[in-house]
Amino acid sequence: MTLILEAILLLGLIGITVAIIFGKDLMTSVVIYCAFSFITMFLYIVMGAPDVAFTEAVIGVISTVFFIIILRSVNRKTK
Amino acid sequence: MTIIMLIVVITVPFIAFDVLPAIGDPESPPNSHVSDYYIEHAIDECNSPNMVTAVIVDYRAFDTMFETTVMFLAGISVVLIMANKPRRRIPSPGDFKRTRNTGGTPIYQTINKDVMISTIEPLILIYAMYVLFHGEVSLGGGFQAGALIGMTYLLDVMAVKRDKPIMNLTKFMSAAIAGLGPFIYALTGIICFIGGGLYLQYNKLPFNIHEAELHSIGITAVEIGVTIGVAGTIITILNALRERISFDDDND
Amino acid sequence: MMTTINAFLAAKGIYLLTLILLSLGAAGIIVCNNYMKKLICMNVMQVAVIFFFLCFGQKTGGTIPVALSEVVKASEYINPLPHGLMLTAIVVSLGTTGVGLSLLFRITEKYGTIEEDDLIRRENKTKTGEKE
Amino acid sequence: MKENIPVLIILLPLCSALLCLLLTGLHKRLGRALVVLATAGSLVLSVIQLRTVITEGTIHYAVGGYEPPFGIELVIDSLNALIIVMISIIGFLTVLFAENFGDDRPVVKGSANAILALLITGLLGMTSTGDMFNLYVFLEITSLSAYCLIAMGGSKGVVSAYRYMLVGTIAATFYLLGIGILYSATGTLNMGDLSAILNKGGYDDVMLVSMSFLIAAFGIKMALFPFHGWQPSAYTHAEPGTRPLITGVMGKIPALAMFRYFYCIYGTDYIYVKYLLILLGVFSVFGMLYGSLMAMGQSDIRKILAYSSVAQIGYISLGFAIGTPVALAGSFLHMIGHAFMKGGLFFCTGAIRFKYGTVNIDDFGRIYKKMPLTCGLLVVAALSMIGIPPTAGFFSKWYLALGAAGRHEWIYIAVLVISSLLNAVYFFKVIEKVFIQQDKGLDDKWSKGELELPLTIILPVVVCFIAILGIGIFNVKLFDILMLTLEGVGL
Repeated sequence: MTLILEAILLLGLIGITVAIIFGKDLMTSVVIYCAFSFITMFLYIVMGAPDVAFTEAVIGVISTVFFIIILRSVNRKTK
Repeated sequence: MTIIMLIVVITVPFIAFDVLPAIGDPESPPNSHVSDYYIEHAIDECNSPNMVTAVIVDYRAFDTMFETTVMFLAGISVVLIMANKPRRRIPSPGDFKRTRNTGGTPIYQTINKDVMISTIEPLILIYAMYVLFHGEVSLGGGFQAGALIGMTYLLDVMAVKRDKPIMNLTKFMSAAIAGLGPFIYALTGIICFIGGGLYLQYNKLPFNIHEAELHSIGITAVEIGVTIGVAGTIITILNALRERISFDDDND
Repeated sequence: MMTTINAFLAAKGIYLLTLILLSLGAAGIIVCNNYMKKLICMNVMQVAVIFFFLCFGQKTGGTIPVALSEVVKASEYINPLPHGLMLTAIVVSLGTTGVGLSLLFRITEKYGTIEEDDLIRRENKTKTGEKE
Repeated sequence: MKENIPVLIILLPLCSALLCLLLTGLHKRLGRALVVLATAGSLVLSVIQLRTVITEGTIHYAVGGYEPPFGIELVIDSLNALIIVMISIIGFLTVLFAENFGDDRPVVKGSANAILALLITGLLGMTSTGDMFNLYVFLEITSLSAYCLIAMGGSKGVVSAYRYMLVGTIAATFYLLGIGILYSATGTLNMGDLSAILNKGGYDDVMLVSMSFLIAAFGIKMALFPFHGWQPSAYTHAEPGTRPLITGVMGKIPALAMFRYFYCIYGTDYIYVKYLLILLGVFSVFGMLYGSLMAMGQSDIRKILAYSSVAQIGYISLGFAIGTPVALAGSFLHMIGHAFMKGGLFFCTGAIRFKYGTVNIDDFGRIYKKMPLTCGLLVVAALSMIGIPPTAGFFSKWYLALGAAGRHEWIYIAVLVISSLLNAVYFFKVIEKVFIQQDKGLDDKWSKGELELPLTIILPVVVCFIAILGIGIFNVKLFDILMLTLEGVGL
């Protein structure tokens, strides 16, 4: 059962990556990146690695905040 | 397009080579060769039911020491890269507005921002202490506790409007403290020399206590070092980034 | 029907998805024109490798690697070694992201843009006036 | 206490880096003094370690007291010990040299010294570790400190550091994939245990797939020919004070790691070894020719040296491609010699830049009058890059050619000769510009005292001068030390 759940979550991750690559606005890319790290944490819990999931959750939040701090000084619209 | 071509190039040999073991079976090499020793001996050798912490801090402690050094290194390099004196050739709109020291926190008062977050922060810190000291019994450990402390500082600086941040660390002081963390870790290793053992051999620590207790002393000291290192680094990176980014509220 | 899907996923499926995620991350680094998107795709690639490493520790029916009193057999617990290694890899990816973002800020401050083509054009322009 | 030497060599620069910021807060020069002391201490210890390794053979140091397959182990054989001595010498000289460059605000000075000490720690750790994942952690330490040191070299350095970071992270990811596949097939992370299992046979597919990932990862890290895109701009714009260490040594240690995987773990009796050797040979041949050709067209001395580094890495990987013990000894002799040559040349360029502030070779006219020592080193290093007998460069190329003749690889010998001639072209151009071109009347910015340069620049220049000639003269002794480990290895 867990394997199918993992496969679904992985498909979600692949979808998010495609959205990031072809997205136009940087702010949505960063927000989607936060969702990406949340789903990765959920994936680690399904796989039975709670330590890694705990670390991924906290570090995902911190790196997203760093991205947003930098995003304030960068032009949001991309070509 | 390049992406489709890249995926095809990588997946074709992948199907050809049958190299990787099936995911779930317990008899596959990684699950049988070395890990059984870790699982069986984690409790009586390292006195820590949480086998992952035992692997990180006792069997492969040398890895984690350099892991904390990588965190310290990231903190210093952000300080260094941000430490240039900018000759602004391309004036950014931020220059003309006076940058307030609020770090972009919204001026308006709201119940959840000011009241709630100020009450939640001590709880998060207590939880971080719990995660730190119960590293080997339940889940958690140095990294998670340090990241939690860093996140509390981040939450406070970004959300609550205060004239001075709670910990009031300049960029230099927090980088120095971030350096102290891994040094505590290295020091526990060096103390093992005095006890006559090899580097980071906890049962040779010079205190005359029962050997299992020595392991937990070693693990706790090392976890404290890791926590201080990780928390100091996150605070350093945050200070360095916030200092140079010109925040202004009415930015679209 | 379920068991055949399970068998396929266990042998090749999960690895195939991880590989696609990895190649997407690598392709994103090459294809994306914006430097910040390259950084996000770099993180995606690192997460894909961490997941790839964690796949080896799986045991069907194993509990999480915290020792319970009544469970004794080694095949009951999930393999703790990949988890220990991957904690290190996650913290390394945070360090690299922090350094990358500060570099990104310096680039925006000096050249005003983080688009690849504008940057190369402005870089060549400053090359003529190079002092250093 | 004596048996803890392998760890102490890594620990001293590490602890000095960690405390450097704290002490710089107390007093401006204290942090730097600690780093200088620590690197000097690790230099002395590494010489002691070399002596013990030669007398007693390989040292196995199990960190934490756990036996190898379960804990991490440091393996020091005569090859490792020699390279650790080389890293310590150049590291110590660079720490002295970096004093005169960079601004002197306490935050910047303290962190710059800390990062330099951490780069030395990373390099020392990478050579001495015997564990696969531990090598990844040291690889990360070396790369992160290299990104920062390159980014400190001005705004153009920031862009090249960013590009190097992206490529470097791809290399680290490929390395993780490589050891992931090896771990999935054998279940162990220790190199000795791994080679024991792999040599039992039946792992040919696994070895081919993981070896291709590892060649890509180390190829990027050591700037082998097809993966060297990031290297010229990164070496050119690196921070002038630490450039000798980055260009001289940082490109070589992944080559040693590749050797360890290629020959110590895999051995040479699985079916795909021929194809991998041919692949490596093709990379190094093209690298040697491309590097020398590109270096001829440059006018900025740093770019000349950066492109010549691509060629010299080609020599080292050529030794691996040939495979006989003599060729391997030649490539490691070249690795050590080249570290002093390239480090020496960048000490010269740093000294010239410190005194005259220029890097363009067109206005190097007649500077030998005011800077005799630096130009002396420039000439000796250039001759040794070309391969003129008394210097180190000639003997390493000689052993490489000897090994190639042993395996009847005439193409390699031809390429060796052509590439040396191409080297001669652009190095004689540099020497000609320094000695024959008429004076450009440069105003020297530093003229205190009767010495041409401050002591902290003179010492590295003189030590490199002596080292290049010393390696050239005592190469038979070094060859025997190398042959202690390389005897059984290789085809």
